[in-house]
Amino acid sequence: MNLTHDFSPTPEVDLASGKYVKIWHGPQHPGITGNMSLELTLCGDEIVNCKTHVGYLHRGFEKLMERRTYIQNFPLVCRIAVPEPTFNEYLYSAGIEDLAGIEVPELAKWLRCLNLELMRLGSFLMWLGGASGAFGMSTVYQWTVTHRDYILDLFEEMTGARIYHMYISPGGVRAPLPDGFKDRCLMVMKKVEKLLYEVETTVLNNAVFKKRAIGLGVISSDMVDAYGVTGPNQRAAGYARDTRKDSPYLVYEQLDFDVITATGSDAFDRTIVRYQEMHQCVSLIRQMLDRMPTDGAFHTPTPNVLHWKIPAGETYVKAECTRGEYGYYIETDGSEYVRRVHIRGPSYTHAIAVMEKLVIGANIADVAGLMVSLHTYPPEIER
Amino acid sequence: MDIWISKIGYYFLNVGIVLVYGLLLGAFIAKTMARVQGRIGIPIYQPFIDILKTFTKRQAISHGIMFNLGPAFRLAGGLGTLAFIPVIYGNEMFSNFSAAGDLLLVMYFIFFGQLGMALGSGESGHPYAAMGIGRGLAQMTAYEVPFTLAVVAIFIQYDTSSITEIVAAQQGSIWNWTLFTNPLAVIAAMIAFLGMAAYPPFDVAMAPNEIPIGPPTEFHSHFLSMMQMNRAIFAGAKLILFMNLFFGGATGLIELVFKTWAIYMVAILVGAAFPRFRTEQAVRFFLGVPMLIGIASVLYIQYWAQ
Amino acid sequence: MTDKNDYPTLANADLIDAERSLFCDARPVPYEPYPVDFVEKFANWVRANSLWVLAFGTGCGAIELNPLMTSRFDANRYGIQMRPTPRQSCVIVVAGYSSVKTLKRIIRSYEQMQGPKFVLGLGICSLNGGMYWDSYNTIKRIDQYIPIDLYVTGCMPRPEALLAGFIELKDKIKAGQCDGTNRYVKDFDWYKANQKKVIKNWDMPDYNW
Amino acid sequence: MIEALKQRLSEHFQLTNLTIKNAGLAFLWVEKHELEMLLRQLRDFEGYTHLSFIIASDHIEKNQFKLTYMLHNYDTKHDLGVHVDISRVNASMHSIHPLWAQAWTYQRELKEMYGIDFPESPRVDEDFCLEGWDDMPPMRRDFDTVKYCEEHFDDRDGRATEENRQTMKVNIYPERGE
Repeated sequence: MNLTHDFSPTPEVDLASGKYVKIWHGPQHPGITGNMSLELTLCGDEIVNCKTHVGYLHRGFEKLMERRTYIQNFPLVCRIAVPEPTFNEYLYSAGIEDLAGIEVPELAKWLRCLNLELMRLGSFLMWLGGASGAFGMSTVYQWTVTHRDYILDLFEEMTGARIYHMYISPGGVRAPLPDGFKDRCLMVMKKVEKLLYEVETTVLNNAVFKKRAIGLGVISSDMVDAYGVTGPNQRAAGYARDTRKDSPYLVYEQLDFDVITATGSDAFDRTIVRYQEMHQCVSLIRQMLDRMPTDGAFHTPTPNVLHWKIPAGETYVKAECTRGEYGYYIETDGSEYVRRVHIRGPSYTHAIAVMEKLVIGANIADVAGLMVSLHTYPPEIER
Repeated sequence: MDIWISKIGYYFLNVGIVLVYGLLLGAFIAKTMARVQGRIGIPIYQPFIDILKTFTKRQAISHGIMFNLGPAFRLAGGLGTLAFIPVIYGNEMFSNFSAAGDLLLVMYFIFFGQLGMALGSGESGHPYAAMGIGRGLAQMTAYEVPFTLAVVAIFIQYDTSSITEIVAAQQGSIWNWTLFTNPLAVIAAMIAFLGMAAYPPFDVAMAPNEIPIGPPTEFHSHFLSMMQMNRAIFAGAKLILFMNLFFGGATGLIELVFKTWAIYMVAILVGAAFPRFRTEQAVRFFLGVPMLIGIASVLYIQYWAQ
Repeated sequence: MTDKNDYPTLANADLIDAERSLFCDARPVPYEPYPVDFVEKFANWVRANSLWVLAFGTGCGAIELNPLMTSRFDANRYGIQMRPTPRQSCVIVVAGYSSVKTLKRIIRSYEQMQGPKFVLGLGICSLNGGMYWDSYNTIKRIDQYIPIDLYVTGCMPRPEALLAGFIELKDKIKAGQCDGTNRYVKDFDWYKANQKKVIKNWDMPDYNW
Repeated sequence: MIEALKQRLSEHFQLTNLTIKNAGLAFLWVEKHELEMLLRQLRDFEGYTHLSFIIASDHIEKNQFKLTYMLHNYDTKHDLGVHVDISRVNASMHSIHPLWAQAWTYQRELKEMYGIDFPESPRVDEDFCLEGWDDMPPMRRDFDTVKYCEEHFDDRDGRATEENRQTMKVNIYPERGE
């Protein structure tokens, strides 16, 4: 695998010749995911060079966390990836528990897992809307974003907040499930499943969508390791790798699911993989609601958070988020403050190195579709 | 002389009616689209407010003389198209300047507005505007082919190029409509109409997720309000033209409203359910089956029907 | 109309010579309301009922703009719609914190919008820095850099709060209290000084027409 | 498994330390000049084909940066963190961009956030997150972000900013404070 990134700006690009035009695709652009930009050099409709620019959302989280106590970091972490805050909460808590040697009660594990899967489903629904919107289907965008709202309602009931839940705290979770949550959750799952079948008819079986998405942005199989591609992007290239299966965390060992793969590795296959993973999410949520213990402790008491000192050490915890491997590297030095936290977001390589490689030679019309098919969230790149 | 003054007066009356009707239709269509998406959608009077708002903006940056003229050309294209289309058949008030050969003029005016727009947004200097023009004109030349073939078939069928006479020939019974006497031409023309209406899958020119939003990117304030007005008039004129050519025209206002609405719904329902073609895919699409249908309609009318 | 000579030209001192000729150097000019009171009131009513929002997700608040525009909350009912180009929009929503890099783009987009234009500050972090008060890369008060008409506070504000904010903004516009465009022109030098203090590499003209 | 790996690696490299965190995670230390060869060995012969991230952490008390290269082996499901200590003065490190195609992005970030130079790494001098930054690299521990904020951004009148811990002790948990 000697596949290195091509850094050289294409030599024949002479902007003064009038043959090329340079445009900024974003940050103020509806076809870009979040707040980032692509600096594209075009020859006609074809892209000859691309540079990604990130950092529009840089808040310096890693710096801020070094000067806050462990518990003060807890409301901070969920702001890192806006559409998917719970993965941050879980991984930060898991890392702290690993370093401090805290054991999490059984019920908390189930609740965490349920929370993560609901988040995954909500995030995928948002993505599905974005993906069809990028190809010009605003109808499906409206449907899916609305159905995501039903899931946000469940979150509101479960955690008290729509977007930033602050539910999975170090030591367990903040609250048990409210009464009757199971029924309402199953009702929403039914709705979502119905929507998914409608989406299948309107998007996945749509001739125009197929015409545009098939063959767009192929990630070749040797690119996967060379570029650190993870998650559905990797599974669409035929690799059956899923952190939930490979190194199971929480209660995934007890749940019944398969790793979904495809072979085409283009925008269409990535859509298919994510579509099937949404069905998988629904199935996992149903399984969890059935098998979940109904009572028990949901939180282990932690030391007094005001002077909670964690012994020196380092750890790396990771989970499979919607986009791939999401990881927290935490280093402690025995004081009340964390020494170093690093958040490894899958978008880091997907949106920069992979995007710059795939977009060369693509049509300007396909940039939005290609970008969305990689499923990137800028806030986790720049943190 | 008097007849010309009254004709001009009637023409402006027509423009007013079609403008109001076009705006209402636009709002109605937006509401239909919203219903498909599960929303309530805009109030029915929203397009009027939007036009007034863009008109009452206080700042307006100009990029040059052609930039100023672009929306004017566009509006002229819309007004010119309407000028030669009889809105309601058999009514002196609504017949406009319809005369022999007006169909050719109308087809020219459909093109004229786009070209004027191209000049204007070319000077705005925005790369997306230039790209949008390229895309729009490419797609337009493509959908003009099946449309022109359908119109040629109609020329042959009715042996005239006057819209009034074409409508006259379709009167009497529903079976006299071109829809039934020459269905191939209608199919070709309706596919071309999808491209003309610029809803998905043929909205490459404006494509909000790709080149937001194409030619009008830099237009604002009263330039934009002129373009909004033109969009309403042009949509109305096109619908009336299609109704006249293929669906037997209208003899009263209610018939007009119903028929144009039904024709527009075709574009809307297709638009609500499809993603967008790329430019070259759209061009290839129009030059494929629709063009063959168009040719078939000409051959059919020339050799079989008579 | 005000005489143009009252407003000397801008220096554009940070541009290189070759680029200076490409940009306009005229100072922005304040506008006068319509002479007839009735017309002005009507114009304000019209403006309030047709709010076109610039589709620019400047921060995490943008996540709640999606539900706002879709079926659940459907802001279209109130004449609010997204517009992808700054030229045609009249409201910019500063969605939460703005990093220095984004602030530059916000200013550019804001100046390209045509007046009367309104700014909605969303989230506590646009108001006073919020939880990023000690971050080296986020500004604390957006109203030092562009004139704000209304804040919707919270982290994260719910779509209902946002909708209520828009309706409040409508009332303010109808009452003729949203004169941000003129305030910006009047205190132009103060705003520019603040902006240039934060944005280190100012490689754009002083006013982006 | 990891012991066997250590055996194999020790034949060619001077591994200074190895900590086994749990069954799926281990960290090892290596000298600066041996890093590139070690990573190549791990990638090509030991199956650690996936580079998760490259980061630095600032150990100002030892006057060192600790670089961490986190690798993953998909076959054994094992994570291996490779640590390298480099001097904090004129910090510079060999670039590994020929090994992994996304490595240059991390190196660009490290250059901006810590001031660690990676000669030959492409586009390493371009801005990554910050734009026109002219202060000390912000992630260094001696960079005081509060001071920087006070100098550059103005507080809104009436906002009282207190040190986090103090606030929590006094206002939020008065009964639990010391």
